[in-house]
Amino acid sequence: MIRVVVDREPIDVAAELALIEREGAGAVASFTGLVRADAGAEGAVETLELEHYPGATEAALRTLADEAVTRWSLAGATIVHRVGPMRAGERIVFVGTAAPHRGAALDACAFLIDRLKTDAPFWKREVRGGHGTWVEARDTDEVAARRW
Amino acid sequence: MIRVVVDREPIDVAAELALIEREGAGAVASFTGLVRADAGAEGAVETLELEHYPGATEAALRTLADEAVTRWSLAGATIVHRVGPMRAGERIVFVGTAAPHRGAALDACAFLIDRLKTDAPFWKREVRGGHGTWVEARDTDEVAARRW
Amino acid sequence: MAVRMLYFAWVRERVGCGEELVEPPAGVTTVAQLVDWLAMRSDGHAQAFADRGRLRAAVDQAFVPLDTAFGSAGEVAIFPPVTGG
Amino acid sequence: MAVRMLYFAWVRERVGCGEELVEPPAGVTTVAQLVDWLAMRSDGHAQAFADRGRLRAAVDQAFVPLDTAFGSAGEVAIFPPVTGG
Repeated sequence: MIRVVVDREPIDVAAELALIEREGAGAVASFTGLVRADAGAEGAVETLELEHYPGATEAALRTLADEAVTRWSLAGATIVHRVGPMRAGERIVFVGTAAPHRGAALDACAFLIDRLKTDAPFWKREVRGGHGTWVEARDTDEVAARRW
Repeated sequence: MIRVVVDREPIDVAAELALIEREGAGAVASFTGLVRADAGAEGAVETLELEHYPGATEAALRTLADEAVTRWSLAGATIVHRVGPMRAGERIVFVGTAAPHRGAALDACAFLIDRLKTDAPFWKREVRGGHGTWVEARDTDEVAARRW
Repeated sequence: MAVRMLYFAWVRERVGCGEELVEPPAGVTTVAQLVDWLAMRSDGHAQAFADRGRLRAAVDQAFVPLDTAFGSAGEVAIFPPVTGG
Repeated sequence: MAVRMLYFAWVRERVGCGEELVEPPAGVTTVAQLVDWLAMRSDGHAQAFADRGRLRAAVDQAFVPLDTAFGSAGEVAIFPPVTGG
């Protein structure tokens, strides 16, 4: 099973896990990225806005999921990414993987989130104190993506 | 938050994830181990039975969770292990970790499930075709646990 | 031949629109040349494309380096480094 | 001094019980010696403890090598390598 969703609606992690557990594999790994409410120098994030490149986004995520399924012989791979405005504590992204053994599920899950960060056309804008700032890409993300 | 549960009841993954997401961290990783229904030479597993060492089990899991929280500065770590009889597709174990960044959450999650496999007193018995067999420990689990 | 340009994030904000149809002249063959040519359209375009090192591109939805020839592509996108996940 | 023995998994099945109170003689100081001494109690004990390489132990709930002295421990557990998770 490969499942790729890009949607403005909140991510239902329980439903996503139930779907991937249904593949009958022994190991399921997941990663969820959430809007942090960390108080930086400019105050806490009130809203996070996710812009994306419709069409290209889904294609990029599907390519990543295909690669993971082939490389780790996964029983299933799910990528759900939210777009539009969201608030602190809400889920931005969910990655789920299912495999016969834990090593494959865990590695594939880490691979998917690492590569999603550099290979999929999403852009984050943080609103703090009524003022919006585009999030800068981090060099550490490039390093993490290249290790695979 | 450190949460360690050893229980005969089914594991509620949605409730566990909701608890650990509430820590306010940006990254949550999870691993779920399930009873595989794989048809081996002796047929499919009908029932899996988990025996444990009450008291020592909880202490071992808490030690692992403490170590993970310290080593990766986690916002939260959850280990839930089911004991008693369970059927194919049911959850055996859930590990959840929360951290400010994904690397810490993912590594700590892998650490916890790897070390749980060798450091916590659980024993699995598979029933196939009405015949029970104690599962043998695997050398690969020792290797996986030692890499941390 | 007409090319559909797409802009995202702060590139979109500086250009002032997310999408426009352009007809680059014959000598403009790579994405980098396309960006040079577009930068002359307005102050907003010039600002958006000022720092070439912070621009990324996709030709017909596939990520490419800026020195790629866009050939007969129908869609070229210009945007900052991605920050999803 | 009385020691509470605990057995798990196939060790428990072969011994025939999960728990027993024993009073080892003065010369028995390590877990390995305790296992040697217990093996004489019944055929089940002998079978359970036949393959020393497949036995693991805990003294007062802490995992230890078999050559560990159990001292004044109140609880000693003998079991196969663990297989949880």
